[in-house]
Amino acid sequence: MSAWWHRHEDVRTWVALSPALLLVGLLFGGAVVMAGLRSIGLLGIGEGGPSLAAYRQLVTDPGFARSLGLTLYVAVVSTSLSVVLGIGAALLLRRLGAGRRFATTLFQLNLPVPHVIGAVAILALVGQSGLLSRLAAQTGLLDAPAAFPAITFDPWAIAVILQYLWKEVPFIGIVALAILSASGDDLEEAARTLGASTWQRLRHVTLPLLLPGVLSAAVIVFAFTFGIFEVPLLLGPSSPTVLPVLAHRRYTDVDLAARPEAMAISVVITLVVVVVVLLGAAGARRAIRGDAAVTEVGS
Amino acid sequence: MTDIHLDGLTRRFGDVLALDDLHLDVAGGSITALLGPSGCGKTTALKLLAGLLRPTAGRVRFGDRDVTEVAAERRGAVMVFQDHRLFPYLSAGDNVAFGLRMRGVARRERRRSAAAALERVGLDGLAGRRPGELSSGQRQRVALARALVLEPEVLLLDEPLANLDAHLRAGMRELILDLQRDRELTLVVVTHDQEEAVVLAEDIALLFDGRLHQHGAPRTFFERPATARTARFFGTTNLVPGHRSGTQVHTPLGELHVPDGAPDSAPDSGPDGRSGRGPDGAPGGGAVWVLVRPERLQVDRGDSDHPRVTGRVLHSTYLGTRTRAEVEVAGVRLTVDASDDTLADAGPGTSLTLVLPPSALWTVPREEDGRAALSDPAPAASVAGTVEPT
Amino acid sequence: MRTIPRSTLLLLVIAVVAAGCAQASSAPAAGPDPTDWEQVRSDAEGATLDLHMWGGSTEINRFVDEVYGPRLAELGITLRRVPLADTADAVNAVLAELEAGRTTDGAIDLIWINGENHATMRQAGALHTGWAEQLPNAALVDWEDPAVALDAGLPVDGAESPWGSAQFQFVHDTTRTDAAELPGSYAELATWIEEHPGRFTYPAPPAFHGTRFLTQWLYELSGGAEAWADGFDEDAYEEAAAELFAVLEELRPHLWRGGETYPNDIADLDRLFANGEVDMTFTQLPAGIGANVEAGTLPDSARPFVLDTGTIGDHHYLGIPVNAAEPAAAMVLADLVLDPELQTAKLDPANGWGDGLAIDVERLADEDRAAIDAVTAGFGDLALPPERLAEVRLPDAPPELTDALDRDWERVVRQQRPRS
Amino acid sequence: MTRTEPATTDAPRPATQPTTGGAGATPRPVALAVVLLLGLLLLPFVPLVLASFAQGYFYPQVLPERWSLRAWQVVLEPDGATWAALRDTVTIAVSVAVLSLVMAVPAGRVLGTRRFRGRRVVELALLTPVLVPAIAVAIGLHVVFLRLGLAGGVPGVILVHLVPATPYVVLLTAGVFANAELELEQQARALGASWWQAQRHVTVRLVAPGLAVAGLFGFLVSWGQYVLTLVVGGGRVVTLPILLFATASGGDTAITAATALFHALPAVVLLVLTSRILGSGALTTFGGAR
Repeated sequence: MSAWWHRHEDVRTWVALSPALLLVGLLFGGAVVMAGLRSIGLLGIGEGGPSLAAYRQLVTDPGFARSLGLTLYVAVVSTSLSVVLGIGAALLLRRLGAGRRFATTLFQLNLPVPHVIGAVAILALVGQSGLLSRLAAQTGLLDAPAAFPAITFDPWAIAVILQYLWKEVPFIGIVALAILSASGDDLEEAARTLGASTWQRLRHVTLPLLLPGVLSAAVIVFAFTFGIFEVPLLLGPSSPTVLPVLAHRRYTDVDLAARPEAMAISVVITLVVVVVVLLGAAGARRAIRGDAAVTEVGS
Repeated sequence: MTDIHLDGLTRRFGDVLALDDLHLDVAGGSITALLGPSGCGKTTALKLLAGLLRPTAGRVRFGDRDVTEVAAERRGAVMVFQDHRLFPYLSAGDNVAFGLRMRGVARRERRRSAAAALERVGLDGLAGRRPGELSSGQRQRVALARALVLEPEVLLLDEPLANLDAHLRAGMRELILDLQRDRELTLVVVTHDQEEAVVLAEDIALLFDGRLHQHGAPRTFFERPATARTARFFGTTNLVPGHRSGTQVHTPLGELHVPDGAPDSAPDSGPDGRSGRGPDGAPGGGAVWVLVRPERLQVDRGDSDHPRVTGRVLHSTYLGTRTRAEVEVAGVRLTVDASDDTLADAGPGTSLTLVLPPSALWTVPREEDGRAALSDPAPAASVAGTVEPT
Repeated sequence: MRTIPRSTLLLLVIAVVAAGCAQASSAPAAGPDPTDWEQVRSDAEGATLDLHMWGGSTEINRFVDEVYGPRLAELGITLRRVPLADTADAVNAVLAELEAGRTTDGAIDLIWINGENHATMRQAGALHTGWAEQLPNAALVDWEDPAVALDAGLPVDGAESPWGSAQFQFVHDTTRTDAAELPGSYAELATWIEEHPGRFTYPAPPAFHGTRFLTQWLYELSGGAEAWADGFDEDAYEEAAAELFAVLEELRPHLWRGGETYPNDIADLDRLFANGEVDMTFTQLPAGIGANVEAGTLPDSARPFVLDTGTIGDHHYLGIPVNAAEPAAAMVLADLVLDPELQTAKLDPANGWGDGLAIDVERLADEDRAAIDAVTAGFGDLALPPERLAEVRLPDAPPELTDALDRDWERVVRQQRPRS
Repeated sequence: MTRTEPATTDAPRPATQPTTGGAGATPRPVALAVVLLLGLLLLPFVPLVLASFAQGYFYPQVLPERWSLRAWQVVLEPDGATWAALRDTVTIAVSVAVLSLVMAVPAGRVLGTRRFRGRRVVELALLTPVLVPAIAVAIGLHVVFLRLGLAGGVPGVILVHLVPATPYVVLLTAGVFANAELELEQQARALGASWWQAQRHVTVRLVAPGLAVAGLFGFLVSWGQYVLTLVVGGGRVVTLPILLFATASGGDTAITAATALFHALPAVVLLVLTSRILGSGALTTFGGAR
C-alpha cells in the first residue's frame, strides 16, 4: 500500500486536491447546474417539461436589455477608471520618501471594509442632503438639497461607480505597487541608462510591466462590479436596475412563475463573467509569457 | 574617446557615507576596474557615473563636459547591471533594440542593428526568445548587446562576470576585451574579484569603506601594494613583522635588504600621485610588514646568493598545478608555492631552506599594535554601518 | 479549457442527484388545536420561537424583545426575533421551503404579515388556517368588524391573528408648510404638487406606503372605497387606472428628481423629508410620530394630517406557516400579544412604538379601558385625535387591485411603457 | 490567472529609493497629491462618524447641533442585537477561515510545488467561484440547501461562505508554498528528522505566516458577505451585514452609521495589525476581501 502510494505521485496530487475541488465542484458547480436546470424549467415546481420560456421572456423584455446595458456600463466604467486611477495612485505613492509606509497603510484601509458599509458611507457623503451638499449649503454655494447634483439613484449610477472607485482604486493601486516594488525601480533604471525619458519609461517600461498583473486585477474588479448586489441596491437607479438586483427581485417575487427568469438572469451573469475571465486570462497569459517563463527556467 | 574625471565625488544614504570624496581620472579608451569588497561603494560610484544617483558633493566630468547635473538618459553612459535587468515582456531582440527605439530609430534599422549586436555577442538567431527562455550567461550577453548597440562613449559594467560559470566567465571576458580592442569606448567595470579586475582592466581603483585606497596598474597591486590590506585583498599570504631602518629591515627571519618603497620606485603609481603609497604609506623607518608572495619564495637549490632561511615543514598540499607548503621559520609561518617538483618530498617535519630574492620583498607600514602576522590590520573605518547598493 | 476532467462532471451530477433525493415527501402536519389550550401551552414549553418580522425599527425591535421576550420566557418559550429588510423575504423563504419539499420543521414559526403577503401565502396554501378565532384572547377581538375579518379584502379565515391596527397619515413640517395650505383631497394634492415642484414624492411600489398612497388615490378617482366593497372589478379598474396614471404622468416633472427616481421605502422618504429635500412623508401609526421625533429621525416640527376624502386603516397580523417547527409556541405568542395590558403598552409611543389596538375597547374591563384612555390622552399634537382618524377611515382594497397597481406602476412609471 | 510574485534578489537594497534625490525627500506636489488622494479615500467615513454621534442630524447641519451617544448606546447595548450579530459573524468567519485552510493546505501545497497535467484547469476551476457573483451562487444553491436542511442555519451559511473563500485561500496558499524553501524539508530529513518532524519543525515554520494571512483572508471574505447570508441564511442567521441592512431600512441614520462603523472597525484593525507584522507586501491579498 505504502509503496504503491509513494510510487503514484499523480494519485497523491489528486487526493490532495480533492477536498477543495469537491467543495467547489459540489457547491459552486452544483449552484450553476441547478440555476441552469431551473432556468429551463427543470427541477422546480412548474408546468413540467423543459422550456426556454424564461430566456424567451428575457430576450423580449426591453427592461432586461436595459438592465444588461446598465450593468455592463457600470462594470466597464468602474473597471477602467479604477485601473487608470489605481495606477496613478501607485505611481504617486511610489514617489513618496518618508511616510510612504504610513501612507500605503492608509491607502488600503478601505480594502477590508465590506461593500455595504461603503455604500452607506457614500450615500451619507454625496447624497443630495449628504455631507458635501451640507458643506455647500453652509458656505452659501447652494441653497437647497435639490441644487446639489443628483448622483445617487441616478440613471448614470454615478454614486455606485464612486463607491466602486472608493474600494477598487486602492486594490489596483496595491497590486501595482507590489509589482513595481518587485522589479519596477530596477527596470526603470536600466531604461534610463539606455536613454529612455520619463515619459518613455512610463510608456515602455512601467506600463508593460504592470500590464499582466493589473489586467488580472482588472478582471477581478470587473467580475465584482458586474456582480455586486448590495451597492446598486442601496445607491443605484431603480429602473432599470443592474442584473444582480433584477435577479434577486425576480427570485423574491411573490409570483413563483418569475423564478425561472431569476435563474436565467443568474445564468446570464455567470456566463458574462466567465467569458470575461477567460478573455482576461488569455490576455494576461499572453502579456506575461516571458514572465512566466522566468519562473520556469529559474526554478 | 572620452576621459572621465571624478572630482571629490561623495554620496550619503541617510547617515551612511557610501562614497567619500572620490577623486579619480579614467583615461579615454581604457578599461578601469573599480575593485573592492561588497559594501565598499563601488556600485554607488558606478551609478553616480551613470547618473542614476545624484552625488551629495563633487563633480563628474566626461571629457570637458560637466555631466553632474545631466540626467542619466542624456548622459551618453550606458550601464549594464549585474542582474541583467532585461525587460521580461520583450524578446531578446526587442530588448537590444530598446535604446534605439527610445531614440526614435526606425523599426527596420533597429532590427538590423539589434541582430548585428546579438551576433557580436554570439547570440545570433536568438532574437525571438523571451528573457525567461535564455540561460543566465545568454541574458548577460543580451544585456551587453543592449548597451553596445547604442555605441556609448562610456560603458559601465557592474560585476559582468559575477553570475557566470567558469567557462562562461572566460568567454565573457574575451568578449569584453575584444569589444574594447574594436571600439574606442571608455569602460568602467565594477568587480569584487581581484583576479577579474586584473585580467580585464588596465587600471584598477581599489575602494575600501567608501574611500579610494589605491589606484594603479594591476601589477602594482601584486608587487607593490600600498598597505597590508591591499596586499591581503590581493592574496599575499606572507606578512612578516619587522622594523625598517634605511634599506635594512630587521625581522625574525634576520636582516633583510628591502629597497625603500619610495613613490618613484613604486612602478606606475596613480596618475594623480595620491595613492602610490596608500594613505598611511609613509616611507622611512618604523614598524613594517615585509611582504612576500608564496610563489616568489624559492626552495634553495644552492645556486643562489640571495638571503635564505631554514625552517621545518608543517604540512604540504598538492594543488594540481602547484604544491603548497606551510613552513615554520623562527616562529613565523611562511607559505610557499612551487610549480615544479621541488616541494614533492617536503613531508611534515622535513627541514626546508628557502631563498628570499630581494626583488620579491616589499614593505608596508605596520601599526605598533603587536598583532599576529595574519590578523587583519585595524580597518580604516567600520565596515558594519556601510550600506551600498550592488 | 476543452478538457474538463470527466470527474468534475461526475461530481456535478452527484450533487444534483443528492439534492433531488433529499426531497421530503411528507404532507404538512395539521396544526395544534387551540381549543385545547392546555395542550397547546404544554406543547409550546421549551420551544425556541422564530418570529420573522420587518426589523428596520430599532424601537419596535426593542419593544418585541423587551416586552414579549420575558413574558414568553415565563411560559418556557425562547423568543428569537429575526429582523427582515422586507417581509416578502420571509414569505419567499417559506414558499422556497415548500417548493423544496420541506413541509415540516421549517425555519419560520410566526410572520408579521398583512395585505399582499397574506394573499400570496394563502394562495400557496402556506399558512395554517382556522386557528386565530379559537385563541383565548380572540374573544377580545371584534371579528364582525370587516376591518379585522378582511385583510385587503381577503377573508382572514382564522389564518392570521390580529396584532395591531394602523391608519395611513400624511406628515408635514409646520416650519415649511402651513396647516392652512394642506390638501384635503388627492385632487388638491395634485395642485399642491404642481405649485411646489420637486417637493413631493412617494416610495416606489410595491413598497407598502407607496402602494397604499396610490390605492387611496385610485379610490378617490373611482368614486370612493365603496366602489370596491364587492371585490375587484376589472373594467372599473381599467377606467380608474387610466385616469390615475395619466395624472401621475402629468405630475411626473413636478415630483422630486423630476419623477426619474423614487425612494425605495418609507425610511428613505422619512430621510428626504427630515433633510428638507421634500415636504411630505407618511406614517401608519395611530399614535403618530412621537416615537420618530423621540429617536431624532423626524424633526420636532413635523405633524401628521389626513385627507378629508379619507385614508386606509387596516390591521396587521401574525401568521403561522404550514411548515412551522413550533406552531404551538407561535399560537401562544399570537394570543399573548392580544393581552389588554400588552396592547396598551404597544399603543404608548413612550414604549417606542405607538401601534394601534387590535382588540375592541368595548369588550374590555373598565380599568383596561381607562388605561387606554390615559395613553391616548398623552399623544399630544404629534398624533391625530382617534375620532379624526375614525372619521376618515377607509377599508383596504382587494389584493387584485393592489397587485394590478404595483404591476402597472412598474411598467408605466418605472419602465415608461404603455399599460398592457 | 497568474499573480505576479515579487522577484527575489539576494542583492541588498538601499534603504531609500535610488532614483529620488535623497533619503525621505518627497517633492511637494507629490506630497500634496497623496494627501488629497488619501483624504478622498477616507472622506466617506466622516459623515458616518458625525451621524453616529448625532441626534436629529438634518440638512444643512455639517456638525450636529445635538451631539448624542444614543446610537452607540443602542448599538453597544449588552445583550443587544449587535453583539449577537457579532458573535454569529465571528463564529461563521472563523469557521470559514479554519475550514478553508484545512482544505487549502494540501491543495495549495500541490498547486504551489508540483507540475501535473490538468493544473491550469484546476486553477481556472478554483478561480471561477471567486469571480462569479455571489447572487448567482446564492440563487442556485438556495433550493439545494433547503432540501438538505442546510438553509436558515449557521452551518449552511458557513458552507456557502466556503464557496468564495476556499478557492481564494487555496490560490494564496499555493503562492505561500511556491515561495517557501521547501528544500529545507529534505535537508531536515537528511539530518535525521522523520517526515512528521520535518513537517513540524521546518515546513510549518516556513509557511505559518503565509497561511495566517491566507486564513485571515478567508475570514474577511466571510466577514463582509451579504447576499449569500441573506439568501441561504433566510434571514434567520443575522450577521453584521444583515443587521446593517435591516437597520438601514429603518431609516435611523445614527444607528445605521454606528452599526456600519462597528462592522468596519474589526476588519480595519486586522488590516493594520497585519500590515505591522507582515509589511505591506502581503497586503495585496486583501484586495479580494470584499
